[in-house]
Amino acid sequence: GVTEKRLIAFCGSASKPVLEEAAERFYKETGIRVDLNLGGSGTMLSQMKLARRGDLYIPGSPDYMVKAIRDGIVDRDSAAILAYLIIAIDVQHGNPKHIKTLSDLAKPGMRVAIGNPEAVCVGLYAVEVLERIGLLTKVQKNIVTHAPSCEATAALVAMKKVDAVIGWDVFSKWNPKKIDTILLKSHEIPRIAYIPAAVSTYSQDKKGAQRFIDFLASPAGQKIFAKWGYIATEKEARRFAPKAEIGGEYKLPVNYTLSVQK
Amino acid sequence: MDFGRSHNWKGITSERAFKAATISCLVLLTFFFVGIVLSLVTYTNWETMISTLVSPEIIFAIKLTVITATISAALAILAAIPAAYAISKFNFPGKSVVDTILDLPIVISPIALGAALLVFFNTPLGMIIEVKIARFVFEVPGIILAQFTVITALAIRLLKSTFDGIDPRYEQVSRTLGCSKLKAFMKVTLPLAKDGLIASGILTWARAIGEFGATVTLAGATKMKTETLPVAIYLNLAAADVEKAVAVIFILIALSLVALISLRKISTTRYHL
Amino acid sequence: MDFGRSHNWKGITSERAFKAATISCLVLLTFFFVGIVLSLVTYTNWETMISTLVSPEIIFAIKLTVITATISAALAILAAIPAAYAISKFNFPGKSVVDTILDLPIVISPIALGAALLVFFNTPLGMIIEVKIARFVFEVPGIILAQFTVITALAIRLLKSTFDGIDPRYEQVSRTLGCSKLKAFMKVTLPLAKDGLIASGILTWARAIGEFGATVTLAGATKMKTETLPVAIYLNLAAADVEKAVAVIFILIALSLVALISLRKISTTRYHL
Amino acid sequence: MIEIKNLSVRVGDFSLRDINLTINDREYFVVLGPTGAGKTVLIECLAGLHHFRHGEIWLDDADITAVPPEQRQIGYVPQDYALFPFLNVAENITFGLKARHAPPETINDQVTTLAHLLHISPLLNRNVRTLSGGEKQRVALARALATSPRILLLDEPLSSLDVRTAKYLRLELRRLHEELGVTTVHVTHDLIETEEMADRMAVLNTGHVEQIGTPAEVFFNPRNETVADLVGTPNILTCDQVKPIGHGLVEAVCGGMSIVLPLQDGGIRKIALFPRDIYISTTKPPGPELNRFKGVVTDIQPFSSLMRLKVRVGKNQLLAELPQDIFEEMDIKTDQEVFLILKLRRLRIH
Amino acid sequence: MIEIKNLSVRVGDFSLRDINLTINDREYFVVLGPTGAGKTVLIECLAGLHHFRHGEIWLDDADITAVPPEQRQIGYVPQDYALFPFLNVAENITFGLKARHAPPETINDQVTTLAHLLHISPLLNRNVRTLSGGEKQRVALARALATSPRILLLDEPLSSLDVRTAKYLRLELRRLHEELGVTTVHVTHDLIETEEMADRMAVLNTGHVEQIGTPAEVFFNPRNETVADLVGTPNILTCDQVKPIGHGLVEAVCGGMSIVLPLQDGGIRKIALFPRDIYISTTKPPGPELNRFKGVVTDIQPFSSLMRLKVRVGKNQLLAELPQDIFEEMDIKTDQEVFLILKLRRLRIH
Ligand SMILES: Nc1ncnc2c1ncn2[C@@H]1O[C@H](COP(=O)(O)OP(=O)(O)OP(=O)(O)O)[C@@H](O)[C@H]1O
Ligand SMILES: Nc1ncnc2c1ncn2[C@@H]1O[C@H](COP(=O)(O)OP(=O)(O)OP(=O)(O)O)[C@@H](O)[C@H]1O
Ligand SMILES: [Mg+2]
Ligand SMILES: [Mg+2]
Repeated sequence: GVTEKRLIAFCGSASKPVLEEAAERFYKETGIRVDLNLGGSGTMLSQMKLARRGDLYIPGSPDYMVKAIRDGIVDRDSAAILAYLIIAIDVQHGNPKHIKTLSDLAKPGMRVAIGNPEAVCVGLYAVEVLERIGLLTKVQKNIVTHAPSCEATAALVAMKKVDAVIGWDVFSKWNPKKIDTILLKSHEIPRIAYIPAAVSTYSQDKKGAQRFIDFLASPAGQKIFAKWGYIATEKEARRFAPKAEIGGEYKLPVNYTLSVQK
Repeated sequence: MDFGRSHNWKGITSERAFKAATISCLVLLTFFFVGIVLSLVTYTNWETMISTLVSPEIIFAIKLTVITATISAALAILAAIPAAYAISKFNFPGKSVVDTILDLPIVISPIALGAALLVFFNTPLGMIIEVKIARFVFEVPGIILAQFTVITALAIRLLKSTFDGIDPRYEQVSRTLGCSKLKAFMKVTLPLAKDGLIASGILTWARAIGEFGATVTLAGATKMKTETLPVAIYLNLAAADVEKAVAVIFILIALSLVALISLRKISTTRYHL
Repeated sequence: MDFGRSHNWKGITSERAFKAATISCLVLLTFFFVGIVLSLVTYTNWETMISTLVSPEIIFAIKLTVITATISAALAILAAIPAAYAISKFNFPGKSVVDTILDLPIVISPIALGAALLVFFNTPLGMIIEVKIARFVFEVPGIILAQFTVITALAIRLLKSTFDGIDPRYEQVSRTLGCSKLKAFMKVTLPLAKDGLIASGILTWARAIGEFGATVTLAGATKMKTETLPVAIYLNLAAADVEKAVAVIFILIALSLVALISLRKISTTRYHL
Repeated sequence: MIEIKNLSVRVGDFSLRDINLTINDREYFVVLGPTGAGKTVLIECLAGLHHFRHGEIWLDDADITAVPPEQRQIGYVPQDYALFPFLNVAENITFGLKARHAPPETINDQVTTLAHLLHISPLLNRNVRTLSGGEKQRVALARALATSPRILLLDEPLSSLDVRTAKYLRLELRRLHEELGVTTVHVTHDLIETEEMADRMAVLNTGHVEQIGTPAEVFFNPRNETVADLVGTPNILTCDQVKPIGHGLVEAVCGGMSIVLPLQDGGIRKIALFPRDIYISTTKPPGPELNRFKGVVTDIQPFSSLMRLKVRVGKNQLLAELPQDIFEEMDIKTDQEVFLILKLRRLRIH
Repeated sequence: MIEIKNLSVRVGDFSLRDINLTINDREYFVVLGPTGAGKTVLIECLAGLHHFRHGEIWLDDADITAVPPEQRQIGYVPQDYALFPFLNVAENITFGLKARHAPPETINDQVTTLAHLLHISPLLNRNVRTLSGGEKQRVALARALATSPRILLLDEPLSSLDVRTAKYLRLELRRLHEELGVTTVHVTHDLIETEEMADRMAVLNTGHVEQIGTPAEVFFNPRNETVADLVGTPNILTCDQVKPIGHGLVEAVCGGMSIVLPLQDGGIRKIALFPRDIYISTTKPPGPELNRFKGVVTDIQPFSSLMRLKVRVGKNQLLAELPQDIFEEMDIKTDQEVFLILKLRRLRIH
């Protein structure tokens, strides 16, 4: 109807099923319709910047939220954490290459991919993990491509283009028939990522937008995240990596070359 | 030419070889296209296929795609007709500049075009248009505008060559018979151009059906709102749901095939009347 | 026609109005394209522009784009010449099927084509090709293959209409003068088709320059490896770096303009020799 | 009455310069000119299809210079007829009436009348692509006449027809002109057409009107070299003696040449003989001796793509023309003896 | 010697059926047929440009049926000449020699010789687009002759030329044939061309050879109705009496008609008069009385797009033809009196 309230949310496409279910539930409860505009997290931010509109920003990882806050595109105070993401190795279903640890990725002939560390946060996390345990140069020899987004990183394993990617634990939940996740040892994980949400400064209906974030962060919202395999609470996340930082920044090593295996 | 119909064909080997070579090249290319499309079958799952086909999301996407592509192709042809006529028949200062600019939308990737459109609606003019006329950004009209932007240059190129082939004499005669320039154009040039108009229309429409980059940038990718078939493919690929993406690709192909074949049939039948 | 050159032109209003209307339509469309591109200037920052232009990444991307587009356009034209010739001059069973299939790559969005290519290299045949011939997935040859897949159908369409316009009589005469079918094609048909070949080449090349969807899907978006200019635009947008994306768009436009204008110049000069 | 005053017009590199013409009511006016003279441009100016720098066109007492073609009340038959291929014959004829929103009865009447007048009634439902040249010509004429124009403009209406059809259509065009009395401007490059059809004529060359007058005036008294060349620089022979030899033939003796030609009403005083209708041979041609003469070449001059020979026969100096290549092949020198054959039916008698 | 044996070929809806022809060495052989008879198809078969179901073509003692065109040693001049527009005149002529990798000296010699022979030396550097029709014809001929073919195939070589040029080129083609002695197959729809040029001829109609022989045999003894129609169903008049009337003319009296015609060597016994060369008029035509007669229409029959009238003049029944539309316009009935004009130069004498 004409009088119906509508919000536009710019979301990383990885959270598509969760957010769709949540938006549906939210509509039933409040009568506010949330249109989910889906795509790569960075692309979504660009789109908001270019269009100067949108009510909510829900990227797939924290780094773009940092950028969005810095550029004043979202309201810093409205930012909330919706779910946690743990860095892991994702392999093809059944783990045909028998990958157990990060050092397996350095074996000759292994085909590995990571997200583009300059554009995709899962790529940045991957570099950090490798650098931390001193495998960066060795594994780098096996990196055949940089994926342009978080989802593309997962798709590479799903389409059997590579043997393994360093990605999120949740990849195997997105596509359980194609992807298996191998968890890292807790000391190998320097940092826990999360899915944040915030209200856009361009929003015409900040109150409505805030209500959606509140709903997502509420137990009802958390239940939906949990249902789709996400780690919804910090407590649960801590089980995987008790000492890791939550969020925060990591700078690419200066001598890190972006070139990949020829 | 009437080669190869008879059973006791008296062949001339080198000629046969040449014909075979060129046709092989054609068939090879066809197989190449068919092959890469068919290799998608490895990811096909009949259950997914059927469930996808009947899902309200995809039914909505099919409708949205057909409707927007038809509108934008119609608009593009309507805009391209006078523009192509002007570039084909009139001389004016700056014509070669205009001609080169019209190649640009082919060079610039659709995604960049979409970004430019997005920015345009931030300019004062763009804002006035959004407020006074219609909202484009992240709305259905945006899909049409995005498709229109991408396909119009193609339509102009195709129609220009149609108009180039029409003898101005016919228009002149109709003028002496009492038609104004506009009437002459409507009653003589357009009927003469009918064949080319139909062909350009088909190709332009096909291109609009497949448009993705500009659409997704300007109109966004919102389920049940601005999700066309190409956008659905992208979203499913982005969600790493390869089976569903492949299912949508096949739906898009099937839809286009049916439409292309029937458009060709209708237009040839009509033409022979 | 020779309108509007003289200073004391004796005008006929309705005609003038019609001419003005069509040219306005053309100019309006041109302004529309120029306008949306220029609205990007609001996001332009001269410093970013210059630093982008001299960054090794972009210099690499320019080189890669030009080289791959030139190779793939050349390959596409080479493949399209015999294919278009076969479809224009020979009859064979299944011709109309082939004809319709050749419209498909225009309909299917490049991103889906890229996905199909990616899947193809998972099939046994695709794996053999990757091992024995060359690696395409995530490699530079993949860019060329992706561009080739997208532009070949267009090249065939364009060349078909060129060959349609060539009288077979010339070839027949050259046969009687001692040319084999192949030689007749090379020494007679190709020179006759020169004009159309050049025009098709330019459009095909322009389309290859701007190709994004299939390229990024098949060859990936690896900096300094498979990053063409359209991919660079996308990556910068994906990294939320709008200013740099806009700078790359302008670089792409400038590059294409220079190339298009000089190609046109060269080809017309040559033609008049 | 049509008056063209000081008309000048440029198209591309070509220009019509300073045209002044008056065409009277109900006149059949022919403009004669070689290929590229600007005949089509001139007729297009009359039709209002060109815009020009200088000059005016008046129809009776109105300046129609700036009147668009659709308001000029003209009927135009272009060189290639340009029948609308997407319409059938009847629809072609009614096109102009429909464009002017004539009532259906008028349209039907007009089609019936014109189809009858031009003998195309059986063709009315035919696709124009299937018509022969002569039929196309009639349909184009019917289409032009349907709107009852005040002026009929014919651009080389007979040039693409075979000789036989052209001959009949010449007669028919004249008959139609007599019946309908429409002022007609007809352009052509054909001398015989001009002579047979024109009430008055103008000679157009490289964009300029060289002479205006009746065909007899122009053919026998070309005003300058150019016109003379265009109407074929006729050799004018004055006849000393004419005697009938029976069978409808006469023998005319002109300066020592004895020429046999069909008997004409009104007697024979002069004979005009076009250089291109004199065949030259270096060897004695086989066949009958009719109108053949021996002569001596006195002068040879190139003239555009032709060679012009002056040949003395008896007391006459005859000018003959040969294509350059044929001339070279024959290897003719001055003072050489040659044989001349006069083409009988091209003798023009005054 | 060329032998065509039982040749049958289909192109589209059209087929050549069961063609048997023998063309002797050094012969100038003309195939006469109306538009659409299959003349071009036949010549294309000889050139090897068609593949056919049945039949063989032999050249001397070799079966060349399956030999591709480039190995047949033929020179082919197509109907529209098809000069390569991207090459100049000299390059067009040398095209075949270069394709066969002839040594440069041979190429130069050949060009010089041919250019001289065909009088095109001044054209060698010209763009072929700028040539006139006659010049194009010569260049196409030179191109075909450059490779010293054993057979020359000419497809209506003169039909697109103006009357005057065509006349000269007829002579020139015969001369060339005499000089070079190349076996020549020439197809045409023109009766006069056939009569003037052919050593022997064949009549082709709707894909079938109707008659083979010398022109005199075919014209005066058409084997069947069809051939008679094609060669114009001549009215053959037997002359009772022939008397010279001076000035190279004779008067022939045939069945009561007195016809004046040029004197022929060898006397006159029969006159062939083509129906289309008899003009009919319902009113007494103006002009001299030469070869004009009064007659009575005895029969009227439609014949394709023509009307055929039988007219009794004296003791003769003459067949005359009129285009349908002209016939309708004249409104002729049987038993009506009409006037006939015989076209002088089309009288064929035996
Ligand atoms: N639209 C045009 N643009 C440029 N030049 C033109 C145009 N129309 C005609 N001309 C040139 O003007 C000259 C006169 O042309 P026009 O058609 O009037 O000749 P014409 O006397 O009708 O000859 P023809 O007997 O061949 O029809 C020619 O040299 C022609 O090339
Ligand atoms: N390639 C073709 N495909 C279909 N039909 C053809 C083809 N070539 C010729 N024909 C048909 O064959 C018939 C004979 O054609 P052909 O060209 O031999 O006639 P022609 O005797 O040379 O006539 P013209 O005097 O007009 O040149 C025509 O009806 C023509 O339409
Ligand atoms: Mg003209
Ligand atoms: Mg023919």
